[in-house]
Amino acid sequence: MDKRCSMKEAIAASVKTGCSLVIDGFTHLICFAAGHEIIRQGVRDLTAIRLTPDLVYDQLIEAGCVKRLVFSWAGNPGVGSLHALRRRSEAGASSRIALEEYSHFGLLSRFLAASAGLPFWPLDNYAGGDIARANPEIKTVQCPYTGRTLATVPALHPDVAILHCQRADQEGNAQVWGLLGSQKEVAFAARRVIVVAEEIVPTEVIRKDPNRTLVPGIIVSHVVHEPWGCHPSFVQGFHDRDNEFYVAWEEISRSPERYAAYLDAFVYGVEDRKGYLAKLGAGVMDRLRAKPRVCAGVDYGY
Amino acid sequence: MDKRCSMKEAIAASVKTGCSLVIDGFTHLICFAAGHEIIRQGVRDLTAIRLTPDLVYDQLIEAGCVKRLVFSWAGNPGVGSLHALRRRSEAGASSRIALEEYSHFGLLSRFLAASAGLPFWPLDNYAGGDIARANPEIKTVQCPYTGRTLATVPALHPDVAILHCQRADQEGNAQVWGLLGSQKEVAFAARRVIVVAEEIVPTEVIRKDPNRTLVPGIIVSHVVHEPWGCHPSFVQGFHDRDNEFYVAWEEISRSPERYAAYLDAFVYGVEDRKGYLAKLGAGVMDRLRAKPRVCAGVDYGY
Amino acid sequence: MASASERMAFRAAQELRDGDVVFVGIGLPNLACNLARATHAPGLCMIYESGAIGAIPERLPVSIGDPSLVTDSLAVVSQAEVFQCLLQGGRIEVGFLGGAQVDRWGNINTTVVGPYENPKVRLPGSGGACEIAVHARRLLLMMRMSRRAFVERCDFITSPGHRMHGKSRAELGMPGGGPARLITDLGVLAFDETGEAVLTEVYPGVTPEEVQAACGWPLKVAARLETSASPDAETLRLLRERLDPQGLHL
Amino acid sequence: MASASERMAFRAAQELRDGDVVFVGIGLPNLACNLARATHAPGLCMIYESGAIGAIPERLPVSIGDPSLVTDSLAVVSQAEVFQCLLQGGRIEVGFLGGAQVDRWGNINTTVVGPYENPKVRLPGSGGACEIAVHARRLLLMMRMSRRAFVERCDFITSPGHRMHGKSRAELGMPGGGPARLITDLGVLAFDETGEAVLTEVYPGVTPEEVQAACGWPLKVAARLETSASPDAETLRLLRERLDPQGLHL
Repeated sequence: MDKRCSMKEAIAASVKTGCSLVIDGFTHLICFAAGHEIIRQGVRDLTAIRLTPDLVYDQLIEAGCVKRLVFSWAGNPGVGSLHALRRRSEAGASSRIALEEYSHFGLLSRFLAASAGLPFWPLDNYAGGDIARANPEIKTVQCPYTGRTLATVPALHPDVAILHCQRADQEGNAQVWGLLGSQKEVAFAARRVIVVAEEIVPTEVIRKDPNRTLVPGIIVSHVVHEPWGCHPSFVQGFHDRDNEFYVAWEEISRSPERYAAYLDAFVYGVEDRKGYLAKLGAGVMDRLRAKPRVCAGVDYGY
Repeated sequence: MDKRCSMKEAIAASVKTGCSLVIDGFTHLICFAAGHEIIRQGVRDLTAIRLTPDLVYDQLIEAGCVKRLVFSWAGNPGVGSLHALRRRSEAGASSRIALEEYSHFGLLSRFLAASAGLPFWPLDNYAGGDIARANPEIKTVQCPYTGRTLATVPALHPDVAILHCQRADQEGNAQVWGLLGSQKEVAFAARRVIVVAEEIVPTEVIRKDPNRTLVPGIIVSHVVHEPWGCHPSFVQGFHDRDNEFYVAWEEISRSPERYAAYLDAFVYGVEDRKGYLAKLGAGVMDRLRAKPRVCAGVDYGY
Repeated sequence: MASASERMAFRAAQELRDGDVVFVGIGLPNLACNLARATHAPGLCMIYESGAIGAIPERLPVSIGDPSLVTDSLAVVSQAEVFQCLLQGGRIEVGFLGGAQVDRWGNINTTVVGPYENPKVRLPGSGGACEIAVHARRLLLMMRMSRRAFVERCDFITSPGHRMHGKSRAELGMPGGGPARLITDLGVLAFDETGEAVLTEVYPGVTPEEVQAACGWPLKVAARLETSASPDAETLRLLRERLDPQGLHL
Repeated sequence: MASASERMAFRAAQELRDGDVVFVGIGLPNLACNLARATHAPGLCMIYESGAIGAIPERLPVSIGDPSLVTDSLAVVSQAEVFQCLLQGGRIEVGFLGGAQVDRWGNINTTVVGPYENPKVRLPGSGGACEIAVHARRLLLMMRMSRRAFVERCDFITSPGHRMHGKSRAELGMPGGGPARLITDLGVLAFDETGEAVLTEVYPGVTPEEVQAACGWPLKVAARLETSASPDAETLRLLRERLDPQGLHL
């Protein structure tokens, strides 16, 4: 079944006001294009879930799309803060955002439980500290063999997962290399999966190297072809992380005015990702384009 | 650290009388060479653990190495029975072997628990049937969120895991493609890991395609170079499964005399794997050698 | 004239819908799936417990882990992922099972004949059968009928059906749908609302009395007993010449 | 003359042994590991929470998920494997942590300044810090000293040290060894058998009084206070010219 559609169509069909959402990818493969389209479509009251709410989640927050944030580390990695989030979570904030907070392993475990079809997941964690005290979703269970007390988290089934990959076929069989994040666990946890691909390839390309398939098409609803959809995040083998942008963002995002101007120019002011890239400019893309480091293939013969 | 040694050395250093052992690989990558060396070294009282005790486990049983078998499916796939095992587990058997029995997912879950450093693993299984009634290791736990009762199995840390792979470097960074079995889970569950490789490659080869690494060298104790060490099992990209041998085995293994003659010729009667292959003959190896089906590489550049 | 195996493969194929995700074993289930893919269900996705997803083997696989299932498949994943995410995660629509014994509730025994501690015959055990029976949304059982196989009570319940030791799936909170059809060499049994097998179809020329004679419990028979369609010449040619040319399973 | 950052990186490197499997963060811990690898511990294996094992980046990574950590690494694995098999599985010898607040038990706060429900400053949160603190066999804390950072009581315990809300690690059954050293810009603190931080080393020219002045609790001082070795010229050259030529972290 050909599941290809535009980003506009995929978001309109899947990301509804009030739903829960993961745009996954750990540093790598964060689909900014999807976040921007959600902002443009004016979706509201999202439960936004992600281990590391990156700049794109901060933009969703600034644009007023997010009611609740479920996360484990919120910052601009190696640079500074997520300022929209800070403005809405520190003392005196008028429109406070609801926060539900884990450690990385805790939130990951919620995906693991859901991906495995179990109602909870046990982990050896949280003893003594304050994370479990601050989050009533974290409970405990006793090991039936040793009597030890372990922490638990409940399964989390996001309504929608958006996963960027290097390549996919039209049915959504998605291949990824480099950092894998929690993409597989999120895909199996979610009720609906949108695969966004840097390249759409014939199914034969997928079949030539089946061990590279991270997400099988049988659990995918929509397939979107969106090259450079991850900028300023990166896609191994395609383009580098735009570290300059991440650094510059600190200043932009500190000021509500500059933040608004950025969103006006790069999100509201463009029709789609093509418009964004035109505004970004060929110079930036040339600077970030990957220098090839192609590995050898392996033999699947018998 | 260079961890290379001969199969003889790896087995002598690791597989002791009374220890627990997994030779993993699901149909694919079953290291018969290791099993034969264990038989030659006269190891006794093994707790032999494997989802599918294949011919090599039956041979360990026939040779008197095994005290206890932990398993989930015991047969000659698509052909018939494991006759040494049947002779020692049916009514009237004089030297009865101890059996500890799960379903595939149950035994796998024991490895999952151990690999994750947890004392137990929950699974939604065994309700109503007799597997849990026959095995007191299977218990239950209550979900702290839903109150549902789930089955549990306890962590299983084998003393030794033996894993065959297509290629490894001298530190034991092991790359595998094709069927993965429960190799990764077993490796992380075990106290000691022996990696057996069809090819030993420079570390640079591993580093060119890091997503292919199934078992990192940091958890590996010994590295053995043993080409064709899996016959009659197979190695994707190297040689096919010897289905003719699996079929012929049914008749050989039915008769204790023919079984003994086989072990005399192909196990006791040879010094090592080289001797086995010399006896097997170039004709069989030519028949089984894989016809190449090399996939394209991917780009790790940035 | 179709053989019993051909009838069973053909009848099982009728239960498969285009797009179904099927957990396949070796033998007749594999043939049934390949037949469905070659005819009315080209989008059937076959998953093997060895980890191959969307396999299109160039030869008939002898074992569930044949290398031909890997080459050109859509994905190869670990067995942990197969059992945990695909099966327990509720992603499998159809599972296939057979065994040495079946009872009226569709419970299957592949573990022992005789008492567990001192068996007359030691069978292979569960493998993935128990979890397939627990989790597949629809379970298709395929077994040849005899009073030795169709028993009043299984010596051991390896894979649960609709009612085990007096408890229903619902009472036990089991996720999958349980046995949908029991496809035999004489006819087809469905399961009524109590979970008991009911003969609903017989193959042409087979009488309900013959079916009862091969069954170890008093068989319920549907008020309107159908006659199963037979595979036509084209289907038989497909089965014999393309799908199992060596006659491994037919 | 070494800067405070250079001293800290140098001192932390001394804690690393050849062959150690280290869970690394960005910044000074990364530099300390690279220094150890370039000098006495060439077999150090660096693991990043992003999934890269045995990385040898050609450039200094800006984030923990930099593409340079992937290219030419020994393995890239999912984060589930990192946290579940490597960390919780007990495979990590050394972990590094820092934070906004630390107390005398080595508890670390990276969550909030002020009350959790109504914070003065919202910090990034745990990330993987909590599980590193729970599971690493040896934990190295690296923090610059000030009374604002070295506090009588953390506003929030994100990552447990040796004693939390009156309970010891042993009482709580925690697997890892807890903080081994607290490496600061003035000196080094170890932890005594009660789990309390004890000043054991000062950098050349620093007095215990200066250290106390930067610490929010009455500091235990070892009977025999050592002076930390300073990085020699060759080490400084290595740090400045090869390991952090752009001065990102020094």
